[in-house]
Amino acid sequence: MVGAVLGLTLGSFAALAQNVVKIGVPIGLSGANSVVAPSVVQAGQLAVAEINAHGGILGKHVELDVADDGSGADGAVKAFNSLIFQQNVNALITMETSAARNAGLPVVARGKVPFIYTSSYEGRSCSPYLFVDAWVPEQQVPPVIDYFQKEKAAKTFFLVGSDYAFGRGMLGFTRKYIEAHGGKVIGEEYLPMDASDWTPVLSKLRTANPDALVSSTAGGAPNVTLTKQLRASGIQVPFGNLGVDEGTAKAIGADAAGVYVSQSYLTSLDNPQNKAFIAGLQKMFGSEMKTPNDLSEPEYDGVYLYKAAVEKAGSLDTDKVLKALPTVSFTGARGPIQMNKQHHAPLTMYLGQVQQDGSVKVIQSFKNVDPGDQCPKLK
Amino acid sequence: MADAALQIEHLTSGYGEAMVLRDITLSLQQGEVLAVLGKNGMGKSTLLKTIMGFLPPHGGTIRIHGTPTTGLSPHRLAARSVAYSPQDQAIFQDLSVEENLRLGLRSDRGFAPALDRVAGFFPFLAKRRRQAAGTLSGGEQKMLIMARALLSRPRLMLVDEISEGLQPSVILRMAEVMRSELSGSQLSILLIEQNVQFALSVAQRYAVLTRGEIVDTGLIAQPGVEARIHDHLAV
Amino acid sequence: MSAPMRDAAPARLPSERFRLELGGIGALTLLGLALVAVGPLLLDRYSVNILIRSFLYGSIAVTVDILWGFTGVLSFGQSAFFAIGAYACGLAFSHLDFTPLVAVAALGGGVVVAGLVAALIAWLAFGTGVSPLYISVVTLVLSIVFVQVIYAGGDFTGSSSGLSGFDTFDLSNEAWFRIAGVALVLVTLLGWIFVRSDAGRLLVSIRENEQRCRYFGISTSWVKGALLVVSAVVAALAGYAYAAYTDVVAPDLGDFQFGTMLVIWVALGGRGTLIGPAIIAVLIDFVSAWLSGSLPFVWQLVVGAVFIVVIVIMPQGLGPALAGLVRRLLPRVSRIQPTAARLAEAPTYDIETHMQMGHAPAAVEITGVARSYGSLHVLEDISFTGRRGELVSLVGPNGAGKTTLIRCISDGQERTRGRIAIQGREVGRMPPERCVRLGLGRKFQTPNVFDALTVAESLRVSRSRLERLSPWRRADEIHLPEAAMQVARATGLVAQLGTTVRHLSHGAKQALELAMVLAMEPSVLLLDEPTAGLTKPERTLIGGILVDLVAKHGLCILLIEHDLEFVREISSRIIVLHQGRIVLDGSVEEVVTSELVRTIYTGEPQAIGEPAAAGPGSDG
Amino acid sequence: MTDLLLDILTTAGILFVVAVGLLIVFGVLKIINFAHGGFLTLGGYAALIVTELNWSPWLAAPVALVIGLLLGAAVERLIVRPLYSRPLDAILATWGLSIVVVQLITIGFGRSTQFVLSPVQGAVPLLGTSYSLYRLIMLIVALVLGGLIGVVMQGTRLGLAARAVIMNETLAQSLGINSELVRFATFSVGAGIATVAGALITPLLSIDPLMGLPWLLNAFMLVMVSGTSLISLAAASLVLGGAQVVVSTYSSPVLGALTIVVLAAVLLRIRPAGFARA
Repeated sequence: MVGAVLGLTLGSFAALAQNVVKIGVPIGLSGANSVVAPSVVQAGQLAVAEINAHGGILGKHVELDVADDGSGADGAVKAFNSLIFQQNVNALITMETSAARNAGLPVVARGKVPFIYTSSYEGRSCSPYLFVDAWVPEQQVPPVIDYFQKEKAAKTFFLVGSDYAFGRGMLGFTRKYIEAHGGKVIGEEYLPMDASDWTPVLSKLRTANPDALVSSTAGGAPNVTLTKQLRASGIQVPFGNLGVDEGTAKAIGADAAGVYVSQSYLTSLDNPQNKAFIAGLQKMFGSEMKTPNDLSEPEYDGVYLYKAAVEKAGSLDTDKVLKALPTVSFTGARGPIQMNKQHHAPLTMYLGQVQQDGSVKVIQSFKNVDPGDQCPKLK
Repeated sequence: MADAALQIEHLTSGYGEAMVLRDITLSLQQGEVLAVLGKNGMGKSTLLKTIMGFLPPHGGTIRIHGTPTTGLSPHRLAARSVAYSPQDQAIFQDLSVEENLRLGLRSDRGFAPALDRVAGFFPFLAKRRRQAAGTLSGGEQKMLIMARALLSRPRLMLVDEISEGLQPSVILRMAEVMRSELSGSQLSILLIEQNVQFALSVAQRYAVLTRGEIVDTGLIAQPGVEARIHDHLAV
Repeated sequence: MSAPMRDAAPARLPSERFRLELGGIGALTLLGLALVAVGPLLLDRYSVNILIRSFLYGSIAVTVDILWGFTGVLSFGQSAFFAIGAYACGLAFSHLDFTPLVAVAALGGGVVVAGLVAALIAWLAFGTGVSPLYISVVTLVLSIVFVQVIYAGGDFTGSSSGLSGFDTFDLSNEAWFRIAGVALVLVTLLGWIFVRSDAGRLLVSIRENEQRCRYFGISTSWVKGALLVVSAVVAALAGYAYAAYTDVVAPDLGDFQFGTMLVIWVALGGRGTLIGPAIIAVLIDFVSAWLSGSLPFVWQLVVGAVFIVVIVIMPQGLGPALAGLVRRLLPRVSRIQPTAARLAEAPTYDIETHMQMGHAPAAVEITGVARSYGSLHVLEDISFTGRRGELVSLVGPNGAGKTTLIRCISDGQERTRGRIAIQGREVGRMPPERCVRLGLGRKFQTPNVFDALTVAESLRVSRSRLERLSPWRRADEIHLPEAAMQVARATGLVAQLGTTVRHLSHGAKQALELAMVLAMEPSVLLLDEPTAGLTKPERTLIGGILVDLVAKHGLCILLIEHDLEFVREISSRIIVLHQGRIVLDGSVEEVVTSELVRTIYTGEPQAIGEPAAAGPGSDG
Repeated sequence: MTDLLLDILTTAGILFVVAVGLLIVFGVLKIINFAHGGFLTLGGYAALIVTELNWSPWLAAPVALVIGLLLGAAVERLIVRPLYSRPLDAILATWGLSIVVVQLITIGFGRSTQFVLSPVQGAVPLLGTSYSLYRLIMLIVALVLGGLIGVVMQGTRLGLAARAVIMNETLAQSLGINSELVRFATFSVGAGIATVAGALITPLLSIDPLMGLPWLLNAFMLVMVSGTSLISLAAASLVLGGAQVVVSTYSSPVLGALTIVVLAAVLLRIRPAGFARA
C-alpha cells in the first residue's frame, strides 16, 4: 500500500521509454504451466501483430517481451525484475500461476506498471496495478457442481488439487459451495505442484468411492498425469476438472474423454470474433499453432483492453492508464469484456464435456456471471 | 642362451617418498625356484608388487623372459603367463571355490580338465567347489591360492608367503605339489618366505632381503646354508 | 643511516606476513567498499537490483568455501539455512504486523532455528563412527525435507506458492545494494582473517588429516559442528535480507539445486581461496540474470560444461589457475618468501614433578584386554603394566595384534573386553581426543601428517590443546618442550620450518610426526614403527632420542618394531605377541636368547602349539 | 488392502528399475554417478522421439538403451575415467554433466512438459480389484531386469569378472582381469539401464528436462543404503518404497515424498554400511 501511494505520485519509469510500447509477458514456459504457455504467447503475438498492422498504440509500435518464470515464485521474481527494470516494459499482460503472480506483485508495485492478469484464478488478489479479465471460483464452480447434483444425483464429492494457492483457493470455495447446497465432501487431497505420481491419492479415492470427483490442479502437466493415471487405475466416477483447458485436454488424448469442464472460452463457440481469432492464429502460426483455450484467449483480450485504455488515457503513463482500464471494453471471442471497479470482469460461462477427439461439447451456458465482491477496497 | 625367466637390475621402488627397495639385482633362470627370505617389513612384498606392475619402480629394469615389463599393467603381465599370489586378501571370500578357480584362467575354455588336474593335488577342491571360499579354513584357503595359480600353467609364479600360518602337514603338501609341477616344465618360481625350512625344501637358490637390500645370495645346495640364513633372520 | 643487516634469506615471521597480506586484503576491502558505495550511481536499476541478490549469494558461497574448501565438510544444504532465514522474515511479516519488534524477533528466530538445525545436523553427521560422506547425504536430505515441510505448511507457509506481498522494510534499492555489498565484503574479510589465523590452520589440518587432529586431543566434531552452526547463521542472515528485500519467499530458495549451485560456484572460484568463490558467485549469478532473457539455456550449458572441465582438468578452480598463469607470466613479481614461526622452548614439563607426589600410579596399566571381530579374536587376555622411565617394545610377526593393541590403548571404543588406565585414570569408552588428554601420545606407522601445512604450522596445530590458537592473528613463536625441540634440531626440521610438509622427505615426515606428538607433552608415548622406511643413520638418531626421553623425562614408551636389532639396542623390556596373545614379557636378554622367539620368526609353528586358522571356519 | 499391496509392489518395482543402473556403477566403479538423473531424463526424451516418429511405443526402451550405452561409453572415457581416484570430484563432475544434459535437452526440445504414448492402456482385473496394467508391467520389468542382471552377474564370465572387480580390484587385476575395461563396460551398461528406466517410467508420468531429479535423489538414497548388492537394493526398494506408499496413503503425499530420503538418512546414521551385510 505504501508503494501504491508513491506509485501514483511518481508515475511510471517505463513511460520514459523509447518510441515503442513494450508489453511484458512473464510466463511459465517451463514447469507446471509449460503445456499451456505457448498458446498464451501466440494469442498475445496475434493481438500485437493485428494492432501493429493497424497503426500500433498511439502510433507507437508494440513489442511483446516474453520471459520464462518457471511457473514458480522464485522464477517469477527474476522474470518480473528483468522485464520491468531491464526491459523497461510499459505493462505486463500475462497468464501465470498464482505463485508467480503473488511473487511478481511486489516487483510490479516497485516498478509501477499496469498488470493485466489473464488467467483464471482463485480470486481476491487485489492491487492498484492488477486487473483480471478471466474467471474466479464464483463464476466457474457453480455450473459443475449444480450439474453433478442435478443430473448425476451426486451427494458425495472427492476433491483433488495441486498444493498451491490456486488449487487450495478453488477447492476451498468448491467445498463451501457443495456444503451450502446440501452435498458432502468426503475427501480433499493435495499433491505438491510439481508432483507427478498420483498413486496414493487415487488409492484414497478408490477407498472413499465418491459420487463425483472435482479436481483443480496447476496448469498443464499435473492435469495430464492425474487424468492419465485416473484412467489407468480403472476408477469410474464423474470427473469435473476445474483446472483443465481445451489445449491440455487435447494433449491428454482419449483419456480425457468424458471429463466435465467449466470455461469462459471454448474453440467451438459460434461467433464472428471467435472465427476471426482462430483464423488469425492459423494464418500467423500455420502448423505451429497451439489450440487456443480458456487461458490463452483472455491474453488476446487483455492486449486489446490495454490498447483501449492507453488510447482513452492518451498516454502510457501508468497512473492514467490504470484510471482508464475499468472504463473500457473490448468484444473478443468470449463476447464483450469490461473489467469493473473491483478490477474483475463479469463473464459468460459454459459447461462442457470433453469428447473422444479432445474437442469440448457445450452442454449448458450461463450469461454474464458476476465475479462477486473480489476487491471491495479498490474504488 | 635362453633368456632368464626374470631379470631384475638395479631396481629401486617404494611408496611415494619412502624407498622400500634399494638397488635390487636378481635373476631367476627358467625352471628354477628362487627363495627371497627376510623378516617382516624388509620389502619382500614390495618387490613382488613392483614386479607385478602395481608399483611403478623409481629406477632400474625388470625383464620377464627377456622382455622389459616396466610400465605394463598387472593384467597384461597376467596375460603373459605370470601368476601372482599375494600374501593378504588373495582370495575372493564371497565367491565360491569354483569361481575363484575360474578366475585363474583367462577364459572358461579348458576349465574342466584344468580343474581335474589341480584337484588331483588338492582333492578337497572338487568336493567343496560350491562353497564360499571365505568359509574355508586358513590352510584350505592357501591351497586354493596355490591351485588357482597353477591352473593356468604359468611360466612364472610369484608366491608371497604361502606357508604363513600353515600346519606342517599342509606345508609338506605344498612343497610336494610345487616340486611335481616344476619337474619337466618351463615353470619358474619366485618364492617369498619367512619359513626357512619350507623355502629350502623347494628352492635351488636363495636371497636374503634386509631393509630393502639384498645382503646375501647363493645356492642352497652349499653346506651350512641353513645356519647362515638363520643368522640373518635372528633377533 | 646504516644499511640493515641481511641474513641469508630468513623466513618471514608469520605476523609480518599476516600484516603484509592484511595490507593487501585491506586494500581489496577498501576497493570493494568503494565499489559498493559508487555502484548505484554508475549502474542501471536492473543491475543494482540483481547485484543485491548476487552479493547475498556471494556471502553464502564464502561460508560454503570455509566449510568445504578449508575444512573438507561438503554441505549441499546451505540453501536450506538461507531459506530458513528467508522464511523467518516472510512468515513473521505475513502473519504478524510489521513492527520493529517483530522484525528483530524474526531475525533472532531465524538465526536461532538455523543454528539449532545446524547443531542437529552436526550431531548426526560428526558423531563417532559416522561416515565422512554422511554430512553431504544428510545436508542433501535437509534441503529436500525443508522444501517438503514448506509444501506441507498449507496457507501458513504458502506451500509451493511461497509468501509474497508482505509489508517489509521501506528501503531503496540503493540502500539494499549497500547493505548486501558491505555484508559480502565484511563476510569475506572476516572469513579471510579467520582462515589465515592460527585457528584457521586448524581447519585445514582437520581437512588434511582428521584422525591425526583427534590424536592431538582436538575435538574435531566440535570444531566442525561449531563451524557449521556459524555458517548456518550467516546463511540465515543472508536469507533474511533476501526475503526482506525481494518481498517474496519461495520453496526453491532452500532446494537441493540451489545448494548444489553454491558448491559449483565454490569449485569454479577455487576451493580454499574465499575470494575466488565470492567473485565467481557474484559474477555467475549476475551474468545469469542478464542473460536469462536472451541466452538462458546456452549460458547454463556453458556454466555446466566449464564446471566439468574445471573439475577434471584443474580441480583447484579458475581463480588459482588464473593466478598461476599470471605468476608464470610475471616470474619475478610474486616470489613467495617462506614464512615460519620461531621455535622457542616451552616451560619445561617434567613428569618427575608428578612422581615426587609419591605413590604415582603406573603410566599405563592394561588388564585382560581383548579385541575380536565377530568370531575372529585378534587380541586375547592382554595384561601388562608400563612404568615411567620404561621403553617397552612390542614385537611379533605380522598379524600378531600389535597395532590393534596400540589402537585399543588410544581409543576407548576399540577393545571388546578388559580395562586400560593411563596414569591411574580409566580410559573407559573415551574417544581418542579424550584418551590423549590423559597424557597419551600416539605416532602412527606411516607418517600421519598434514600435507598442506608447513612444518611450523603443523607443530603449532599439535600444540593447540596447550596453547590456544588465535582466530584473528598469527603468533610468531611456537613453544616446544625440550624433547620435541631436540627431535626438530637433530633431524634438521628447524631449517625447514617454512617448508610445506608435502615436500618433505619420508624420513623428515616421520621425524615431524614424532616431534608433533612430543609437542603435546605426553607421559605415555605409543610408537608404531617410527623408523619404518628410514635410513640407518636416521634410525640411530631417533633411537638415541627415544632413549633420552625415557631416561631424562621419565616417559613411558610403547614401541612396535620389526627391526629386532633396533629393538635390542633401545628397549628396557620386550613383550612378544603371537596370534593375539602375549607369549613372552621379559628383558632384552631373555627375549634374544629365547628359542620360542626364534621359532616364531623363522616359522616352525609346532614349537608354539596348534596355530589358529587365519580366517573364520573350521580347519580342514 | 489388495490395492495397497499392489501399490507397494509396483512402487518398489519402479524404484528398483530406476536405481539399479546407479547401483551397478557404484558397485564396480565406487563412484556415485550424479548424471544418473540426466540419463533418466534422456531416456524419457528417447521415448518422446519414438512417439513423435509414430513408432510403436514398445520401441522406446530399445532406442533409449542404444542412446544410453553410447553416451555412457563416451562419458566414461572423457569425464569419469580421470576421476577414479577422486570419488568426490566424480560426484561433482557428473552433476555438472547432468546440468549439461538438461540444458542440451532444453535447447533441443524446449522446456515444456510433454507426454508419450503408453504401450498399454487402462486397468486389468486382478485379485478382486482392477489395477493399472502399466504399473503391473513395471513390476514385471523390475523382476525381469533384476533377474537378468542376476543371471549375467552370477552366470557369465563377464559377471564373474565384474564381481571380482567389485570385491577386490587389485586381486582381479593380478588374475589378468582388465579392470579398466570392466569399469568402462559397467558404466556404459549402467547408463544404458538408466536411459531404459527413464523411457519406461514416462508413460506413467510426464516428460520435462528436470524429470530425472527427484528420481536421482531417491535412487541415490536407495543405493547408499544398499551398498553394492542387488538383493539389498530389492529389499530397500520394497521397504522404503513400501513405507512411502503407506505414509502417502494414510498420512499425506507430501510427507510420503520425504519417506525414502528421511528413512535412508536415519538408516545410514544407525548403520553406516546400510542394508548390505546387515
